[in-house]
Amino acid sequence: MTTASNQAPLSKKDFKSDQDVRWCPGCGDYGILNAVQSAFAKLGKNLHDTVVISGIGCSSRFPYYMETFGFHTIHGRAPALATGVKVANPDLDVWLVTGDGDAMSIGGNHFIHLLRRNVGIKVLLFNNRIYGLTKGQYSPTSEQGKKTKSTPMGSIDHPMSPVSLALGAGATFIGRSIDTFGPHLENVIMRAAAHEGTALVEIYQNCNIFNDGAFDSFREKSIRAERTVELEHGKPVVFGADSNRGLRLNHDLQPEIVTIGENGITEADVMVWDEADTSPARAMAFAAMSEADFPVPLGILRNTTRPAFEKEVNAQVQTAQQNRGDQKLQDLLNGPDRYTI
Amino acid sequence: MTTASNQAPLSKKDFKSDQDVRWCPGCGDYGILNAVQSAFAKLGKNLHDTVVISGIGCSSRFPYYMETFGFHTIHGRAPALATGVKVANPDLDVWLVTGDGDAMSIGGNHFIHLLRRNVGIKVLLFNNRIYGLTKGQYSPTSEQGKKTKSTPMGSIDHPMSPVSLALGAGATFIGRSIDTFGPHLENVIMRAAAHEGTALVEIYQNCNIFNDGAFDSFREKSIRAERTVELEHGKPVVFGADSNRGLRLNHDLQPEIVTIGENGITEADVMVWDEADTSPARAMAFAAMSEADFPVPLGILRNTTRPAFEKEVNAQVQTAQQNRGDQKLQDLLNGPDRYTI
Amino acid sequence: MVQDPHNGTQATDKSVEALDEVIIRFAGDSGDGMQLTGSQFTRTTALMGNDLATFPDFPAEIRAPAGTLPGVSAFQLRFSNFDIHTPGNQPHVLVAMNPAALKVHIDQLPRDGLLILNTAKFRPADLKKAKYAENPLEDGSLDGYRVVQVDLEKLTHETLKESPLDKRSKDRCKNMFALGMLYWLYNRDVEPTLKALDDTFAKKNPDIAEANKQVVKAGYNYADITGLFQTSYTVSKATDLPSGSYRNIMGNQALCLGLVAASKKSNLPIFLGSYPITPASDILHQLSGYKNHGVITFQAEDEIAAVCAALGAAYTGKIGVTTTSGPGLALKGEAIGLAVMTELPLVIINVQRSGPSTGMPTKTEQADLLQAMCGRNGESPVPVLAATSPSDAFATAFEAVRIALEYMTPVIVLSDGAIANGSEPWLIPDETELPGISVNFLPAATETDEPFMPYRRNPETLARNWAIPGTEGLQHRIGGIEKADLTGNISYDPDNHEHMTMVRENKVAGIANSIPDVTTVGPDEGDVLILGWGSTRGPIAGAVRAMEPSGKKVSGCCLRYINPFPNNLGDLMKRFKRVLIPELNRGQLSMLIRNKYLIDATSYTKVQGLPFYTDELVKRVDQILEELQR
Amino acid sequence: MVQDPHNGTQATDKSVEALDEVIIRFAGDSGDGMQLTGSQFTRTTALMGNDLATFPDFPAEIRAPAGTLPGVSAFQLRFSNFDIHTPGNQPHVLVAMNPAALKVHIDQLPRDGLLILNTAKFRPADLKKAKYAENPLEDGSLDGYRVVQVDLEKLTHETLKESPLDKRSKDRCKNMFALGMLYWLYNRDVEPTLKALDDTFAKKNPDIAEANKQVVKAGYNYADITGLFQTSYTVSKATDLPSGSYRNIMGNQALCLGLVAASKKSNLPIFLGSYPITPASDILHQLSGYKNHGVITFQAEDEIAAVCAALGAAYTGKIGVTTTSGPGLALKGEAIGLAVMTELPLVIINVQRSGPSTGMPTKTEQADLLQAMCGRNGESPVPVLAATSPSDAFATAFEAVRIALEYMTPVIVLSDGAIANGSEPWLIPDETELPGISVNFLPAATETDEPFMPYRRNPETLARNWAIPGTEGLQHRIGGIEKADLTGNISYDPDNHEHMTMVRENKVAGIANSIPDVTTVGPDEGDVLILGWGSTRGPIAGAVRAMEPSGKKVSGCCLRYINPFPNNLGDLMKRFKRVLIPELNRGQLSMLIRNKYLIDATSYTKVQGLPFYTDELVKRVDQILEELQR
Ligand SMILES: Cc1ncc(C[n+]2csc(CCOP(=O)(O)OP(=O)(O)O)c2C)c(N)n1
Ligand SMILES: Cc1ncc(C[n+]2csc(CCOP(=O)(O)OP(=O)(O)O)c2C)c(N)n1
Ligand code: SF4
Ligand code: SF4
Ligand SMILES: [Mg+2]
Ligand SMILES: [Mg+2]
Repeated sequence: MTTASNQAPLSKKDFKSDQDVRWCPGCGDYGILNAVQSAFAKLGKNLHDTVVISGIGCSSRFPYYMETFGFHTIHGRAPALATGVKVANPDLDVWLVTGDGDAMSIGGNHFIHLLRRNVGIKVLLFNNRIYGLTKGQYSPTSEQGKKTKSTPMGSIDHPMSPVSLALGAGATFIGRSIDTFGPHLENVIMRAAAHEGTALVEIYQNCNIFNDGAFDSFREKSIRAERTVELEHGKPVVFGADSNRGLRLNHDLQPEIVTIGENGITEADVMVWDEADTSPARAMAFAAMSEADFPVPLGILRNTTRPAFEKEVNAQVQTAQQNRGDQKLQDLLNGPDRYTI
Repeated sequence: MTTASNQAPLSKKDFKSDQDVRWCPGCGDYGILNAVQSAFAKLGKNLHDTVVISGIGCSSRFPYYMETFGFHTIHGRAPALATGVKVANPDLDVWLVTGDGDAMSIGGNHFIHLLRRNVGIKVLLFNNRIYGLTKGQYSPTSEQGKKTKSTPMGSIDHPMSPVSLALGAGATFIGRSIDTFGPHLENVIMRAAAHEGTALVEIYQNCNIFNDGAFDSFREKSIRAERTVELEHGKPVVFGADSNRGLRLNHDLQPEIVTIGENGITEADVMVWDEADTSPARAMAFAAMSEADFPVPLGILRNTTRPAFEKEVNAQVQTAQQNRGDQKLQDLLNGPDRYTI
Repeated sequence: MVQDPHNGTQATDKSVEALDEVIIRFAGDSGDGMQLTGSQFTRTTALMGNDLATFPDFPAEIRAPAGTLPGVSAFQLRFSNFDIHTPGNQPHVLVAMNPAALKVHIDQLPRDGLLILNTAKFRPADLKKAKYAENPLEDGSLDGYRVVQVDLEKLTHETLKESPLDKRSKDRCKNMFALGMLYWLYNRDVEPTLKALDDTFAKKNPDIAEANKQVVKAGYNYADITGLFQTSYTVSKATDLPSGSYRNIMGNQALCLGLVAASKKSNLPIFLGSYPITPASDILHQLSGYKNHGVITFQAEDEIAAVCAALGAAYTGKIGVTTTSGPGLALKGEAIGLAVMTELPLVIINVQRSGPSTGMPTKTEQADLLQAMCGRNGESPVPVLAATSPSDAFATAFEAVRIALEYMTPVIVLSDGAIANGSEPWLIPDETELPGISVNFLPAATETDEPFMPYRRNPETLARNWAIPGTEGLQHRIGGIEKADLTGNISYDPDNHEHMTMVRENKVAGIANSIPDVTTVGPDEGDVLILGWGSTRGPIAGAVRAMEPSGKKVSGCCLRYINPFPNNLGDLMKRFKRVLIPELNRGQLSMLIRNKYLIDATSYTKVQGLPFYTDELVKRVDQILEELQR
Repeated sequence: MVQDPHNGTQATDKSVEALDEVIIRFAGDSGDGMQLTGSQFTRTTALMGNDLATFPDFPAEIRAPAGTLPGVSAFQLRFSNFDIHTPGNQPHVLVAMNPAALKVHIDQLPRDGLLILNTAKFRPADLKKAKYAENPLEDGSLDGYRVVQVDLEKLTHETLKESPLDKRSKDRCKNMFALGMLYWLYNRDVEPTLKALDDTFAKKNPDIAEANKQVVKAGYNYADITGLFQTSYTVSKATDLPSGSYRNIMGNQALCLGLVAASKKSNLPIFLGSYPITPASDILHQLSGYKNHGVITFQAEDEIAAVCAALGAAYTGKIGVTTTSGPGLALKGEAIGLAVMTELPLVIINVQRSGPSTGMPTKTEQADLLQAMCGRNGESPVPVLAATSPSDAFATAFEAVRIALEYMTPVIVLSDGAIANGSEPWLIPDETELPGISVNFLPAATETDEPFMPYRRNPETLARNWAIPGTEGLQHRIGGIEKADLTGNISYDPDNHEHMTMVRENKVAGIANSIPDVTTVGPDEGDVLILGWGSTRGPIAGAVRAMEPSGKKVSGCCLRYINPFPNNLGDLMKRFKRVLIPELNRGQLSMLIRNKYLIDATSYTKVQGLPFYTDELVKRVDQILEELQR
């Protein structure tokens, strides 16, 4: 389905369309485009079975730059339209590109329903914590107190965490990466591609025009090791240049930072990450950690299995066709109560 | 604000409007109406400062039966309209009545944004796990495999848990009760009334026409003690006729049922409920428990503090008025660049 | 042709009279099973070869409190031995199961009408619930009606003495007693109902099947033995209907069959995205039972998701359909605009109900025509079709799919509450005679092909290429921003925008060349043309037929195609001195006609949540004829 | 009056000529600061007492890649010593900061026009980005234009030799050099700009303020010293404008001031519920800065939440306002219907942009009129007003609030992209002369009052009672289901539904009695009446004025009130042989006029994302005049 049959595998360049890329110079979107094209080439995808669907926003310009099928839809509705695409033709490889406004604000309802249904769609959420295309209003993911054009005295709304919301909605796969973390991002995208149901990838993306530096407190190379923590399945949750600091939950399920080698703490005291937890509680505890006080969790936050929606829908149709597929149109039209005049 | 000044406190009957109640005989909605009227009387509310706002559905007929101000809005949009009411006049006591379809389906986006903003509105979500008013299609809270008019071969969608979703959206108060649990329900409603931000109360409600018996597996008196568990702040989470069974989370944060007195388990091994947890993880673990394998948690699942949205909004206006409130309309019209011809 | 019934031709058997037509109204509590009773009588009557039309009228409440006025549910059936067009206005027979039903409906029974009352429900408490101060059975207010009083409850219970059912379940059978009585009165065949009861209940609950069957028969026998009615009546087969195979069909059913037929004829599966809403939900229900015909139904989280999912499915090469009612259509406007811009086929079915806002959801109206035409931002032309009767909904749905696929455009189909739940006999088409719908997906592009252009068009229809994902070499990007001609790339070029605006407009206008000319009931010239659309067809045809004998020069015409109008409509209207446009709104078709043809059409509107009655139209036409004579 | 500029009356000083009007177009990269340059020139020019009109034209991209064609941003300013109506069509001067700007705009500069080019940006790489095969500076394609070549970058850097700024920041000042040159060329005062630069930057970054100021002055001096232009020009104060206090104002600004003024005059605070969308977002921005005037702004999660929150606020007795553009209006339809049914005041502002669907978001259009009229389910009448120019937006917003409050109804205000971002001088009203808006909340009910009826009406306006929550004794329930007359209880009664439908319709129709008669530019009878609405006012007035000297019997008239129409409109149109309706759509007002007045109005449409030009209208009128003579 995603590999062309008798053709040489495509290169990253083959995934570039002939359209000029029109994001602002320096925009984080470029890095994501690059990572996606690279990942698609590595995954051996072909062009014509791949569909990239987006809403409206700077990020949602994405499909124009991909030499695949593409649908730039309307604001917030891409998850619904993509659901139609995937259910109608499960053989297509459907990717959805959306922004924090597109997905969390106007599209919030479609977003949560996509996740709970577990439609086999891969969602790349470009979270720049701002409305880019409409020139810089705060978004549902903007930090409280943010001064923007529409909030001269600071925003009041408590920010929404896409990961927490997705957990609440029953997401089966959640990954997180950063626009400038090329190989990391590529890897998370490839993990998402391998997931059977809905795979959400939150990507922190710098909007250098309206929200420059939003992620500087943990994105910069020099502090990355201290300020982010990579969640690896089956491995202890450690971070820091020397990997000697770890995270665990205390009795009240509050996260705690511990230093291995101090106060008798060993690696065994650190929580071992299990992306396949039945309960979303652990991921929730991590998603809800304060960004200021804890390292930012990256990698795969959740990866569990539930049948993909489109498969079950089509299976019902197949069953019905096996059982009653021989009904002729004429019989259907006639119905049970035909009479003649 | 909610107590009439120089009047005798109102009785439950005073909260009944002159309109005939038109739910089906036997509908769970009657019990909820009764509990609300009783709670309102006990809380010493007055009629004219109270506004009951609803969407569309059987449940949303509620305002007509209350002798308060009432607004029966459109499907799914009541949270948005109520936000306008409360922000425009924070002195009003605003209650929102909604159904599982109204709040979780068409109104999902407004629902989550209400919760994250923490607007001082009390939400009564009548969850009958069905679309009542449109005569019996499955709803987002219906169990998977449900056969309804629109799903003759069983529903495919994974159900949404209002409590999990609310936790993901950042809810500050979540309670849960059952239509027939009069005093319990009344108490949860009174607790919600006391909360400063958005208070969500999920009420399991039997629709005896289209989903009769949906909650029989834990609602009936004879099994209630075994099949439900009351979460009480600061107390161990125990249940059963003899209160000798308890819940705790194992190392993987999976809930476990333990029996006090067996295998050396004492009350100290049982989890102590803390409704005021900073992290939503514990509540999430409980919300996600399988209904079949665990007792159903009732009572107050979460109760934390964040400033109410409407207060902060109005505080900004007041600050601005204090600082620049003396600007005359004429000055505003003139602007900085006036000239004369 | 129309005659006072119960005064019909004397039949040979002393106790049997032959009638040309009968109108029966069953009215009772929501819980009394009036809709079921009505549909059983209807089905039996259809099988006996009468023409018929039905009008169900039920409350918004699922089960309003028993015995109250808002809880009354009614079902009207008109059947005849000739071609009829409407379920009629005043009934000849009113069956009232309780005082509330009597109170709500008695005004419409003519004084010599037959009134069958269930005396079991005229206790003081019942009267109070129905807000009767006095007992109407006793205060003389029913004088003049031919009242037949029956204690249906007692008789039902007596019949079911031996049945193992509990009291409540037995009670529920009483509607079958009334049905049995009416079967005797109109010499209907009891067998089909007995069979239907078996089919419905025998498996799940044989006791209930048995009880109901006993009670129908008991009702029949009771009427026979007691001589409660002096005479029984017959209505013979309709003779002026075209001969062929028929079935009785409701509008929502016919829509579903039309969609499935178009699916088979185009060899494309249906994908329905829908969100439940009265009175459209039954389309979702019915189509979700057609999975064996390849139909996928998706109950979405809201109307916007429903239309977007359908559009997504259309993008992949399926027949995308979405169904709703007025408030839902209001929500879908933005997404329909996206379908216009991306030029993808899509069928939007709007079963209209009374508005504005939530309005009166269970009542009919035609006030969404302008919303269908104009309810989107920008210049966003969409073809609009309207089903003109329950059975016509089949062809309308079929045509909508054809137009959507042939012209690569969203199409809006308007139906309404009266069509959706009303029924009439339908001359079942022969599958092989249905036209084929040809669909050409663009084939995979090879290296040597000329460059692929997603917005290249069929020069005749102006339909653009349909290049579905999964086809090698056809990768392209579409979206809601204005498209450059041919390439479909984003374009802000002023001339291109004007050009594409005109292409979209002309494409829709050009559909006029693929639809039939409109025809008239009556001659195609004269004094007054009654011009309607959608469900006004019945009353218009009825009015024209009613006026025919008097020699008045009145014709009727009812549009199934509203955008574009049939090519001959302008000329047709000019051949009449006056055009009268009756609509269940405040003049919406009238606005379109006056604007386009600059004809001083007279608008005649009714906004009561009810269909027009034939006699209302006759009266209005008479006024106009008088004016014309002055 | 309109004259060829740069050929104007010779002034006394040999090197200074006086002109009546000038049109300048600044064009450059999105990053070149053209909008800022244009607005500075505009502000200065306003302060110097000219009449003026502006037309900004920027790309959808925030910062399209530098130097590309889609990245070109432009700002046109027309200023004059007489009353003008439009920003004009062809400029007299084009400033092109790079080859892309040249390529996009050169077609519109007349051959003898002045072309100022930044030669620093004509390197091969720049030419390639602009898709020039040859260098236009060298291939003779600019022959005939009066080309002035300046290396703005070099000159700017020279000026800023001493500045501590980095190269990139210095580069950014080059637009100020061009501005300075034009200030010299048109004898503009540099001071206001120097002050503005201080106000904007001095606190945050004094180096930037200083650099910009130096560069403006350097540009001015450069033009002065080098004798680059043979002549400089003056345009004296506009003399035919009414005297008074003025400010230059953009449409979005004026809307905001109109709302706040109405708030003060009605003593009710504004509650704005909005979701950002181009080109309406600036209203949200501006109103969020008016908290000191009691304005609450709520940035909602989507358009539906925005309108619902505003309606909720209206319910509590505030002025509920929601602002959006076309796609957003499509989403609000259902909720506006709820406002119609509940009869609550609400102001919905729709700043139109090119459609359908996403369309061309930064381009103007007038294609949402029918959406405003009909984009809801059921019969859902709403008053519709349209701002006719940037400054008229003030009065239009004020009137919308007045009508909403006095008639208890939602009101739709249409503006468009050209009005929103365009600007013109505004005769600032005297606060005390603005009419008061009286609002009467129903007072608390005492035991002895007659029973409170939420749907009792003011017999004159038909406005229902406004009984706000918190008022003792006025508890009642409202909602979207049809209301019983007076009580407002739920009602399914057929006659009540018809009655209420008519009341809602008549209430809106009755607003005609509270609005002024429409007036004409030119005599109120003649051969051709150019009838427009909204932003076509400028071009219409311009066309009429342009044709006046020739003695053609052409008048113009532009509607601010569209639903209902002014009472005198029908009569007015009858006094002309032909009515021409120019619209930036495919004939939407035309449809309303033809339907209502059955007049064979001629529709003239333009759908290019651009306003009408005066000469287009003149040409079309001439054709009609010719037809009339035949
Ligand atoms: C129905 C509708 N409402 C509003 C808009 C205006 N709009 C376009 S993009 C956008 C938000 C963009 O924010 P986000 O999704 O975070 O994307 P970004 O530009 O930041 O990548 C808005 C409000 C629109 N196009 N359509
Ligand atoms: C815009 C719109 N879409 C659909 C409907 C139809 N509708 C009315 S209520 C309802 C769902 C009711 O379910 P729920 O919210 O669970 O309420 P319940 O009747 O079960 O109390 C639907 C789909 C509507 N009234 N408006
Ligand atoms: S505005 Fe921000 S998000 Fe949008 S393209 Fe520019 S830098 Fe990127
Ligand atoms: S349908 Fe169900 S939810 Fe609705 S009133 Fe009846 S019993 Fe209650
Ligand atoms: Mg963003
Ligand atoms: Mg429900």
